[in-house]
Amino acid sequence: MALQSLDIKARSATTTPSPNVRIEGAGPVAKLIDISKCIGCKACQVACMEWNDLRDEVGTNVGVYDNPRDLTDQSWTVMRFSEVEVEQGRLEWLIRKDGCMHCADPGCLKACPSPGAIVQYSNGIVDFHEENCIGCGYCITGCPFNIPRISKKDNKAYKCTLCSDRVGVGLEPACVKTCPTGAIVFGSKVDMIHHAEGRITDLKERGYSNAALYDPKGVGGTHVMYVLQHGDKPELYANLPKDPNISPLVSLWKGVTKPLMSLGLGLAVFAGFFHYVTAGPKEVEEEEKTD
Amino acid sequence: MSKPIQRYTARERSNHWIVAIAFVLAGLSGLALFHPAFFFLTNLFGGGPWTRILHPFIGVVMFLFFMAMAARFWRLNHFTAADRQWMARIGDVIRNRDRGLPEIGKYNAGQKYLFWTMVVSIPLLLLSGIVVWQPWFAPYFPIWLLRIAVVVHALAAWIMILGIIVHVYAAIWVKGSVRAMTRGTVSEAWAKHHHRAWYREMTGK
Amino acid sequence: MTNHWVDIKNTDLVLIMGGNAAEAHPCGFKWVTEAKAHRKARLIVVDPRFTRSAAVSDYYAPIRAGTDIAFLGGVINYLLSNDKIHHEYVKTYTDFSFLVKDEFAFNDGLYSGYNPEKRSYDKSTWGYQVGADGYVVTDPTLQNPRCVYQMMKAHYARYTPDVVSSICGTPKEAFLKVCEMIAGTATPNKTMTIMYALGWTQHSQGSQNIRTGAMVQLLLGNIGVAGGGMNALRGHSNIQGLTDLGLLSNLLPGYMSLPNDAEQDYKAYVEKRASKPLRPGQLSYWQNYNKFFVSNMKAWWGDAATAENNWCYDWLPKLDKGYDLLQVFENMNQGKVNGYICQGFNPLASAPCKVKVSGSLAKLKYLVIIDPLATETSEFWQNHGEYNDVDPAKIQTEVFRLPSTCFAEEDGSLVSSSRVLQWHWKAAEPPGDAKGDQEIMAGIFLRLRDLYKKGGGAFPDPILNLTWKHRQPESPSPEELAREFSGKALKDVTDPKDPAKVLVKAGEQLNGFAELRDDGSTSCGCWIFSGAWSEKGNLMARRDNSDPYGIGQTLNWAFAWPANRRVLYNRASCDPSGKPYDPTRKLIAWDAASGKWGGADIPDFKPDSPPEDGMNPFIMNPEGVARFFAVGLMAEGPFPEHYEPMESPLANNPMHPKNEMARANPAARVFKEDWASFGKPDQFPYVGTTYRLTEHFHFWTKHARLNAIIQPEQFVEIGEDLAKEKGIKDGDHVRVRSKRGFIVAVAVVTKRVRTLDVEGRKVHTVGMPIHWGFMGLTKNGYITNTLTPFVGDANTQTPEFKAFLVNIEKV
Amino acid sequence: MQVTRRQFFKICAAGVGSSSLVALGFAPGEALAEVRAFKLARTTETRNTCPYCSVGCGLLIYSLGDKAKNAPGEIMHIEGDPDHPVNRGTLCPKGAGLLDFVHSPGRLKQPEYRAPGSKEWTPISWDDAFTRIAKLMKDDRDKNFIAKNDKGETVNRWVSTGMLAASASSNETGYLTQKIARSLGMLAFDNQARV
Repeated sequence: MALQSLDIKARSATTTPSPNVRIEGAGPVAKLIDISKCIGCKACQVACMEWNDLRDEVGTNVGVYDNPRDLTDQSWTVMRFSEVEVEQGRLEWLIRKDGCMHCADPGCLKACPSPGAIVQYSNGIVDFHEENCIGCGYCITGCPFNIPRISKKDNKAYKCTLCSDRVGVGLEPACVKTCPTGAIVFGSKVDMIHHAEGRITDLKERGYSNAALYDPKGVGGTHVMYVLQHGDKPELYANLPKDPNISPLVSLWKGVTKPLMSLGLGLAVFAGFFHYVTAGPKEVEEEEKTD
Repeated sequence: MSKPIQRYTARERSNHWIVAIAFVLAGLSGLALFHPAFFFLTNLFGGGPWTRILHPFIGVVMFLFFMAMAARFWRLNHFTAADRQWMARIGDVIRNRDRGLPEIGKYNAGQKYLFWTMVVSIPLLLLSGIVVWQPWFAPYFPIWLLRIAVVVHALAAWIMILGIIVHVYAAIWVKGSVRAMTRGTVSEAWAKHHHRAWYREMTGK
Repeated sequence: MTNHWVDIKNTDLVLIMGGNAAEAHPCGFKWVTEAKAHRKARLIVVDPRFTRSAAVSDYYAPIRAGTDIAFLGGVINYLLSNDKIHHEYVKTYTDFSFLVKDEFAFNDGLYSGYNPEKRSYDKSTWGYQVGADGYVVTDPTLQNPRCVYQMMKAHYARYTPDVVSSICGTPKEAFLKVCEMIAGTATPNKTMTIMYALGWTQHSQGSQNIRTGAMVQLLLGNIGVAGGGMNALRGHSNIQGLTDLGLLSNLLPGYMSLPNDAEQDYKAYVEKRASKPLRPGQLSYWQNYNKFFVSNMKAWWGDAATAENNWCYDWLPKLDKGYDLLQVFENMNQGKVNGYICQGFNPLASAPCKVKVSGSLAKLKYLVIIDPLATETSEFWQNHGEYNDVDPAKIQTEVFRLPSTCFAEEDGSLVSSSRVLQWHWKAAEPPGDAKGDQEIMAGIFLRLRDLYKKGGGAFPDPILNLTWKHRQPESPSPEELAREFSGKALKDVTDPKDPAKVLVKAGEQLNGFAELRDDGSTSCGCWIFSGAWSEKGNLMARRDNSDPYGIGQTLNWAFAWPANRRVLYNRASCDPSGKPYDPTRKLIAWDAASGKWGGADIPDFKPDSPPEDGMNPFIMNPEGVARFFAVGLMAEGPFPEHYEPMESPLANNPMHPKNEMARANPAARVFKEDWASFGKPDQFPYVGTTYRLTEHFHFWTKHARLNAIIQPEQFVEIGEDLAKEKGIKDGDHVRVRSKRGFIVAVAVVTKRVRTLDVEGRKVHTVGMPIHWGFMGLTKNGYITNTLTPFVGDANTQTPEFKAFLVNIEKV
Repeated sequence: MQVTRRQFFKICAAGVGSSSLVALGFAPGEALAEVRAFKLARTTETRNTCPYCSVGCGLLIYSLGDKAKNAPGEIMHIEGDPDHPVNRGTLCPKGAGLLDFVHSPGRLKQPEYRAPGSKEWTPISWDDAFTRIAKLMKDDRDKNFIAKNDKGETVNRWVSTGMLAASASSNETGYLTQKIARSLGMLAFDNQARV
């Protein structure tokens, strides 16, 4: 596995290509989260905080198992618990590990105005570089999964790095390593898709006829994928979006408008200039005469 | 040499320039965050985070002073029949063929359009700006609203900047205009030529 | 565990009942997911709550807390009446054919010999018929109505699916579905593993819960095979080791037991424990008891232990009764206990009925706490507001709080649930002035010894003569202690078959308990650990994880007791001729060529006993076979019977509605004053049950910020029906009350706790995690054991934390 | 302010020039893309066993430094031991959070004493604590030791002081504790297995 490859594929707010000549080794990596194996133990949450030297607040219980209640600058991953009865009388406790999906077409990167604050490595990891982050929160508007959080401590955006520091030296992310049941696995994306296929076959044999891989095409596929027992209803899993994509508004804003509007402003200046040199200034003759 | 005519009081000029300075700063800092090509402008403000911090405050200053200015000039910017005739001949105006233009008051139709453009876009900028203002207000709004706000903010800013480019150019183009906002006066000839109705009003001639 | 964690991957069916492995043992539970992924194994969870284990199960069946015997009795009935049993196995390897004494009887919930005043049985009728030859009489045709098979069949015939469903509240079709899945493993090529924990032990009939499970496994031939077994998932990192070392009131190391008052004669003491075989040709390994005992005494008292003084037999304290935790707190409450030492134990939080425990501690003259953490017990005298509302001025107990090291700051070995002794290494110095436990124990002991040396006192001999050959006497090293319990030769140990052949030279470490002698020539502090530190070195520190047979038997990883054996009773995985029942999961087999048993595991058997000799697999039993009929070994009867929990929502036992004595466990010990502390369903209509959460470990991890973050505040779980009835919503604060006190916590309203139909009425359950208290980084909470009853299992006195009565109201 | 034709031309030229230059990519200060430094690089790795449940997971404890005399190691990270046959590198939420158990503010750091009726702890030296505890134990044992019961049978027991042993202490500690407790004749002696 070319896990170590941290060559850059794309950088936020950078108009020229990033150094791109190296081949991608064994290809991009992926983390596969098999929800059918997840017991919601939160080991991944703890390992994530421990490895990344984060400590969220000791909160309160509001009547659910979800703690911390939501992603924060200190909690880059949280478990989301859903009690559902897909079939009448058959309770299922679906527990989804939420966190950055590391989209192949990352909306955060697209929205970010600060050069190099968000970087996509050629292995697929989308990483925030807080030293370049200006705290504008545009990444939040860009993300189809509602992941980035602005810290109240330093007004910078934080999210899962897929443990780029570990992956960079050839280790798996902390959450992957710790996962007691093997619900989280990590490897090349090709291998992970293959692994998922095996899991889906097993789930189908156990009666989950709609078991499927969640690797949404709307964001170009993701480098964090799920195996869902109910692949036809991702929304059962604490509102996992069925067909996520970068909001058309963000695409509009960070797409055509950006160059067009800039061009428009430039043209306006040019128009003025050429008007001046062709039509000349508007001078008042009477006044000139009287001068 | 004829006596200059007072066009703007010291207060009005100060008000205008505060808005203008705020506009330049907000515009530059806004552009810096709008397109990577302009990101270098953040250096004018002490770097990216400072640009992000200052921009909304500058915007609020601009909004407040613009509102004062708008209140001041509100009545003067109602459109009249003369404005419509003037607009019909805008091509001649651009080509400096000013003969036979209708007599117009303190502001011509172009200036009025600019005024109303600002009246619409500046509050829009404020409202959309508040929605995306990190870290104070943005966390309280849903993400779909943030997404609308950033687009509205960008569009409103664009329209406003375009308007201001025209405004600045017009000031440069129409000789004798700039002093109205620097020293407060214009020449009699200037007033007579460009704003004859106003000229009559001011001089009684 | 009879088997071990990794072995679970070899199973076809996992039954989690009386436990919640995914929640409490996530990393061990991984082997369930492996079995599911690679063997297409199925997972059944039977539990009052839809647990985290249930979340990944293939089938979940709800059950009312405290009715496991009814459920499992129904399974036994299903297996017997549908003939879904492993015929050869039960016929050969169990007491199926043994005849039971004619006097033995069972009448309306009570076995013969019951004494209602003493709440105990005279067990003399609970035995097999013994012939003139001294062996048990059997009927291989299984036709005799007094044979165990017939008696068991008759006993459990009463547990019909309708009866089970009515008592347990399990829907009948769910119960039958579970039976059907379990029955599928009766064939030799299929196996089931049972994983249980405190959900079975913490009942007034806890031991019998486990026995019933074991009986199901025996019927299916699932004991001794890879992927099978009865797997107790022990709760603490070295609770297994401390039990193995006999740190229980009545035990000596290696499951030897202390004598009682009547056992004044050493020889009689040994003979009673060194049982002769009850069937011809059987090994009855406990016949070696005296070797283990003498070696133990030599380890403790060295040269002072001689044949003449019966190896210091009289130096051992004798029991006039049990001194289990509950009995000791009862004594303390009566003012009979003056001093108490809590070494890494937090009884204020862990023991039932906090008000009684707290009041008892206040009657002590001195309390010594040895702990790495500031426990609730250490501050039982301190006022912590509503959570511990006491007046310190009125508590005259002297309290010492001594800081000890934690795992990371010491060397040593721990025994996992797999019975594997694993060595660990020190990574850092302890904080501040904290000292290791060994140094602390030595510090106290050496001063005591000095006081006795200088001033004399009550019976100083065992103290003054206790072996203490440590290079640094004030700080005995783990290496020295490990070598001591593993054992060494004091004189040359020779081969009994060839006295000229020296097996181990004097002074050398022993290779295992086979080398122990009863003549004082060997010393061994814990016979089952023997060989852990041999002349080859510290086997507990071995780190070769190779798995040559691919079934997870990593024999060179650390050291498992006994004798590095990984699956107990593994001889039972082979048929009588010595061939594995399932060659794809071969543990051992008879190799006629070499005349030895061998394979992927160390044989749990006489290694050179050929199959034709007819020695049976259960070598620790004098019968050589496994017992369905427990003879006199269980307090409440040879066959488990359903009794209601001491506090039950039902007025009577549906199995014996007319017999008040058979309502709850008739042999469960209840202290006189405590009868008044039990609640009745009219005031406390709901079933309360306590449990652990995966985010926390008992009362420790609330001191760890990371764990406080992921589960910060005390809560209780109730079903949607009860919530509706009481007007309680998610996040509301509720007061849960039992006859013994109340707690206040946040309500979690969930579909996972459901209302059950029991005996024609609705029964609601209130689930209560235990992890909170008034120390640590989580939000302060009430000690959940405020609510629990002061009654234990009739055999082990493990408190009944899993089923009691409560009421609930919105605060 | 009067801008002359020449001045205006200059301004426009500069504006057009600079904006076109940046548009082509001459943005100042090329952004770096470095990941966080791998924090275990020169730490010391020690093998250990999780102290919580009895799955007995293998741990790797990482402490700062190389064990040089002048720099005592400080534990800064704990993760699962991938060689361990049972946990294979995994850890549950409790094991994964062990670092905060080791460094918990609830860790006791010095011996403390609470006098009868007192509302507070006072520090005590180890020696004083041991001496005082030994004295209390001996006094109680000498007073309440039962050598013979009412029937005159030798029983040699001491039941007025009890002990609860740790369930997470090592076998070595457990063995030593068992030995000491029985040598004193203690019977009121249990461990966590009872509950």
